Amino acid sequence: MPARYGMVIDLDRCTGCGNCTVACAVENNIPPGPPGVTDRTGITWMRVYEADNGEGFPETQSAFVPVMCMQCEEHTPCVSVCPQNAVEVDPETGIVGQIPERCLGCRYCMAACPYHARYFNWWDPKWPEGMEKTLNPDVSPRMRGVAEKCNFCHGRLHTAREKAAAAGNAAIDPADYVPACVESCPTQAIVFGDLNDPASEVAKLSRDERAFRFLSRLGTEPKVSYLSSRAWVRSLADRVLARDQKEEARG
Amino acid sequence: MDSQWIPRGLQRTSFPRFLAWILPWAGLLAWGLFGAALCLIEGLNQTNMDNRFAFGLWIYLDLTIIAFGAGAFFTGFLLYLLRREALRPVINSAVVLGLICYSGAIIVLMVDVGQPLRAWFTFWHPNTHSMLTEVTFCLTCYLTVLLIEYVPVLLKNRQFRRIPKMLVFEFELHKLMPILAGVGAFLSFFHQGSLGGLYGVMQGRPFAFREAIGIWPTTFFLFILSAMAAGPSFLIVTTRLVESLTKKRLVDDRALRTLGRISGFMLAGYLALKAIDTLVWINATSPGAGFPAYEYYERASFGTWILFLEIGVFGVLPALLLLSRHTREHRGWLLTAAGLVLSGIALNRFVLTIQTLALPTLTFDPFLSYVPSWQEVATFTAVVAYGVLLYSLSYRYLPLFPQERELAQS
Amino acid sequence: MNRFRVLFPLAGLLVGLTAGWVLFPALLYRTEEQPLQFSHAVHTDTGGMACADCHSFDADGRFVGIPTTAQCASCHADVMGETENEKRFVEEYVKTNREVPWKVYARQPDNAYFPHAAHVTRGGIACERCHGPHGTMNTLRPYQVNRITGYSRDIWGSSIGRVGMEPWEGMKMDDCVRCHRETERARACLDCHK
Amino acid sequence: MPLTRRDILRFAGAATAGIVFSPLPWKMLDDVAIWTQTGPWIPKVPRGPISHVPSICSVCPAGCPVTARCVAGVPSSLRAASGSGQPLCPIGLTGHHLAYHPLRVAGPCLVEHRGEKVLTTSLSLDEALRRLPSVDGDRSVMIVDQRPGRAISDRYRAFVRQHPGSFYAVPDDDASMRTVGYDLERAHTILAVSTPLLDGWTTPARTARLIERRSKNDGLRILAADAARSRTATLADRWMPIRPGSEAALLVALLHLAHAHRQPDMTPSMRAIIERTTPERVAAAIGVTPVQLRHVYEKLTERGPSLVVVGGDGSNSVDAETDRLAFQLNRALGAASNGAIRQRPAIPVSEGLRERDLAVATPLSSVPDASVALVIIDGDEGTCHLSWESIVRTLHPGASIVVSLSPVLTALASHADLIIPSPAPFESFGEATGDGTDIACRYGVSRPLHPRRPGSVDPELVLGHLSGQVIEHEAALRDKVAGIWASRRGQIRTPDGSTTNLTSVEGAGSLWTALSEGAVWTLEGAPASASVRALESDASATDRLAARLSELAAGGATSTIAVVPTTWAPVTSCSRLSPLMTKLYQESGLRPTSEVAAVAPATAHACGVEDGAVAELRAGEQSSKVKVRVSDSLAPGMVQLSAGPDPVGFRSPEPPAVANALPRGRAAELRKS
Repeated sequence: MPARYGMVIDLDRCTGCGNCTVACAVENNIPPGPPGVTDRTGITWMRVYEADNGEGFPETQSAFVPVMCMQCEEHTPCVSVCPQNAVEVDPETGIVGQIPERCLGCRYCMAACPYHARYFNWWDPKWPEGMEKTLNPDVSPRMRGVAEKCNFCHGRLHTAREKAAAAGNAAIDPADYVPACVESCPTQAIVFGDLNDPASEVAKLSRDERAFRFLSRLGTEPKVSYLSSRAWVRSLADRVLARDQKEEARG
Repeated sequence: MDSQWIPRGLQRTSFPRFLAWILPWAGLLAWGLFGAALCLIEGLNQTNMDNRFAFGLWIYLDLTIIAFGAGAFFTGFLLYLLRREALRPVINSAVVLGLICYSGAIIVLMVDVGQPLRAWFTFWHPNTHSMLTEVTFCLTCYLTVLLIEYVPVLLKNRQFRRIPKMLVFEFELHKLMPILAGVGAFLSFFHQGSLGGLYGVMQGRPFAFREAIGIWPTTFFLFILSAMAAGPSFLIVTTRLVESLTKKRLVDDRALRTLGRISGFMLAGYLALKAIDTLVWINATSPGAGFPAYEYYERASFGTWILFLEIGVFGVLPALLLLSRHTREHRGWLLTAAGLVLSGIALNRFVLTIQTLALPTLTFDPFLSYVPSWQEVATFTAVVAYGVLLYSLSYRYLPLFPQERELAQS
Repeated sequence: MNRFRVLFPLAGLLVGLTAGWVLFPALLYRTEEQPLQFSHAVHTDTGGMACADCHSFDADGRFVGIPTTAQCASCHADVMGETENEKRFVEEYVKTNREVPWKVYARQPDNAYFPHAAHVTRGGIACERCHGPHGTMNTLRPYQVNRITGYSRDIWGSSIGRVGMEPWEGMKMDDCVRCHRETERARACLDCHK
Repeated sequence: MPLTRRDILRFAGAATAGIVFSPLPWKMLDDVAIWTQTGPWIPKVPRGPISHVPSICSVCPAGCPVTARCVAGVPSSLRAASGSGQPLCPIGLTGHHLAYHPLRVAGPCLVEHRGEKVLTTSLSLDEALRRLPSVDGDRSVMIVDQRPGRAISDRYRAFVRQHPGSFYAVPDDDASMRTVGYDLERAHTILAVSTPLLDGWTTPARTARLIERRSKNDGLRILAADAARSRTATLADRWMPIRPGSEAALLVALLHLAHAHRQPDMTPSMRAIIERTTPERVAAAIGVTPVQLRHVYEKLTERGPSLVVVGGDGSNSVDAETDRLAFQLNRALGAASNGAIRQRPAIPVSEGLRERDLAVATPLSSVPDASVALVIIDGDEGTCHLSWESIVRTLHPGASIVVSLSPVLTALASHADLIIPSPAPFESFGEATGDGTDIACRYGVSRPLHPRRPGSVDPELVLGHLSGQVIEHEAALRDKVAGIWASRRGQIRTPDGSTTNLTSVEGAGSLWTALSEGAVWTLEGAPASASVRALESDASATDRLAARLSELAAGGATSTIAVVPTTWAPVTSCSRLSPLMTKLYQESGLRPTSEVAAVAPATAHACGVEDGAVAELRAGEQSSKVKVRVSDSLAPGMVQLSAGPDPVGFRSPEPPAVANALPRGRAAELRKS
């Protein structure tokens, strides 16, 4: 049976430290931002947002929400719009792959993504002199003028597959394939694995009563779920829910 | 000085005056090309677009001028296929305007994409499900059709008419016109629709997403209709503009009134469908996707007034003006109505591009604003200047308005 | 007279075709010599070695590619044979502990991912399938590099029109895809791209 | 036959047709597209054999175990050593980038200030060393060691001891606060007073364990008393907003509730202060109600062991008095006897040296004014909270020279006269001496991963030039390890998490081998005794405290706004950051840069500033340009000033200058600029 890789992120454990963002950038050869870069022009495949309950001081409550490509399973918004097949869902893994070498930079996929999880290379990639020696050989740097996004550290899946193939195995050892954000999270807030394997922790957690997915009513079946025991955090899932929650609170 | 190039029997201004008219535009074109070159050489960081405002001024401009350029295909369709002979006086002008709008749009697109040298991948590895593929194919093909349609207009120049073979060629081309008009109409129907579909298919943007009819979202059909309303109105406005600039009568009122009536009909049909579409969207599509529709209009700059302006002032009002014989036959009202139609279509394209992207989808994400950089404005200006120049040259050296001579004599 | 006029278009056609088929390929590629000459034949025939003896896999199954100087030095710590090239190798590289800047005929760009383990170890494909009779050759042929892309000519294949190519020639994506289609393997872009 | 235009046209047309029917246009199209994919402006990834090297991170003193994934011998990523259970922080994850810092100094150089610009003139090592004045009777030296406890620290101390009138200076909080460690594991209730407890104050491992315990619901309760809704306040179970600068008052009020004035070993003046500081008297000045104060005290005593942590946030540490009060409060809460606070032992000195032959560390603020001719600043990673003023005041007005050993032109290095750069992290053997809040002292060695950049000089060589006894860097570290081995105390923890007592390590050589392969030596401290010399209040300190309390009570309702500095603690412990940190600072809203001032909507309205506007923040003589961020999470009347790195590419010499200029709780004005 093909795999369906997915994630569950526990928002009650996330401290917003930023390890995932940085580890992701190191792993995936994402260049440092050039001078003048902003949170709207930078590239952070994995970005931690701060969400609050909308109340003023001192009733404000916040939560940190890591957001990356949700690897939508159905009607994947970025796949159908790409004019030249630079994006696709891998039927073997469920991972939404983006091929920067095929991309012409029309940014239609970025407009189409409800999670704003796609990033454009507004600048040429530049590392300080000598630092290109520290790049990860398993991921190719992108050029200016193309879109890119999280692919669950696909380079690591390659490594795991290669190891399996060298041993003559068809299947990889799940322990060999852990994305950088999962590996670097100090509080182990992120769990990764095969959603098709009912015994996997990720499959169990995604069915937890604390679990929810953002914008699930769009019908894109994202493969990244979130956990929280706080009702207001769960109500962030979509606007109708948030409105209902607010009305309920007002009575 | 250039008198041997000017069509026989037509009055044109002196060459120095013409030069004085085109030089400022050429200057603007040069400035715009500089801005565009910066974007191509330095990269799109020269623009104020960003990951959230992935589309900006340029896409808005493209959508708008292509809708305006619809006059070319629609007039050709009415004239050559439906035999509305009343439109013959404006057909040449319509072809030139169409050519300007479409080639302008493609020039801007080439600056807008991050990797123009790879743009041909769309033809080599097309994703047939993408509306943008449909747009690209149709735009390219239709631009070719427009270029062919432009050739007979070009061959009407005095110098070309001196070569006998050219005359034969032009005659042969004329026989082709109905076929070209047919092909052009078919292609145009599709890409006008696909441009609407571009936004309507975006599942992840409930503000723009619409239910599908067949394989196309409703915006597909709304765009076709609205473009058919805009095209004739654009012809009215440009013709009147040229007339006032040259202080000459170029087209008899009958042709323009016919255009106005067609525009009015199309607009009325469009408005009826849009009203239904909007109601379905507010009550079913958007809330079904988790977005209460009224929330879209809670932002200060994008209140419901925009919706009322688009449907009321820029929709129902001009439709009534154009459908009533009384106002239609009044030159001032006709022009006003045509102007309102164009404003309405431009506003509709603005709402679909800019407002769609400004509205956040994630609940904890802020509302964003976007102001184009000077490089974007310059590139935009370059296209406008290019259009003015091409039209000015065409007007001066080609007999764009077949009625010009008789109207001048009368 | 008229017959003579026909020659102009014919000459034009000839010039165009020559430019495209002969002149262009000659200009497009730059030829570079390898830093040292190396005889695979000596190692495989006389030495009786197999490809994998030098081009091996590491503990994680990653293909190591061209052996490092240290690996070569396990035999060639000192000059063993008589050739000038070996002497130079020992003097200039082994003794100074430098790596030989070999030019790799089969080098794919950074964005391509080719797992040797999956093809050779698991798939049982022989090295010759893609690398041809490289291992039995006595010399290293000149290395040709595309002036525009920087790719080795082996990726496109020696024939500019890609006609009459040997089965092992050509390492373009199309060539990979053809085989993958035939064997119905690997469907996603990211299977072979990184 | 004349050549006609038509002939040329036919020739050209046919030639074009010929080209179209050749590979030329099509291959060109293809090759140009490939050129856009692999052109020379796109960096190529390194190729080569991959190895995994165990080590520790020596970017900060905490020394977390790492595994470096190296390609052709150069690290491409650092990961927490699996099995160690000790995750890294973002700075550690990018520690291997520091060798390529854009502000890296290429070799010894003179530093010159031309207005805003800092110019460097390189010179040879010999020349640089010649510029150091010889140290003798009337020319004294001050060595500022910002990372005490290293092998070179021992050598510095020995040198200073041999040169009377010289100083071995350490930052003040190294001298006082860091003498006790907090056993967060043991505590069930923790009150973090203006301390980013859950945001980088300790090592990521300790923070993670707190979060883990909380998610398992083991009864851990974290209370935060913070002027702003900091991250710790966000993540804490309960947050008590206090007025900025009222930490001391809060602690005294809690001491009052703890009846600490009945303690026998307390000075009478201190007893008097505590006795009269009732919650009712100071609650308003703290910005809370007396009931809330009593409630917090109840929580602290409800389920012990309880801890009160007052570490400041690095950029703007609380002062020594507040520190002492925290110690006394912890003692009153029983933390000294139940081991929740412990006195951290010192790392044994290098072999061949004796503790009594080494100089005692002097807090930098205790070095007299205008007393030294040569200043050597070492360990320049931690300079964010060490102001240039604190150093320049010690300089002898005559010929004096300041030498920085920083490899990067940041912070103090840009003020120095001369830079003799030491190697960057992971370029030579580095050391980790332990997190200053931990109950254990530790020692770890990180091994070189990068090829060393020419031009960098080991600090041993500089000291050797002064003392006449040159020792190799690695040899100095081996001596230190031998000294540790000789103590026969503590244990070593290998990267896979297993521990061995030092007594079962066979010799100094085996210990060195273990440490250079990623093991860390640790020695836990004993419960802090009732009195810790560095934390005892003297009479003058008590007077200052009394004055401050009455000042606070008087200025309770001020019309101006008060400054709340916040920062992310790891940033202040290392001023050089990987260029990739733009991801956290500029490319996401996750960490504010140093120029962001957050205010409540009401305050913004009152000051006439808008969200995103540039405004001027003025306190007394100091003023700064700030970018306003309107936030619901702040109390009205406060401005939360972030002390992050400079927003434009980490190029500024002094990242948190704004925060240094405007201390905690200071009244300030915010104006549209």
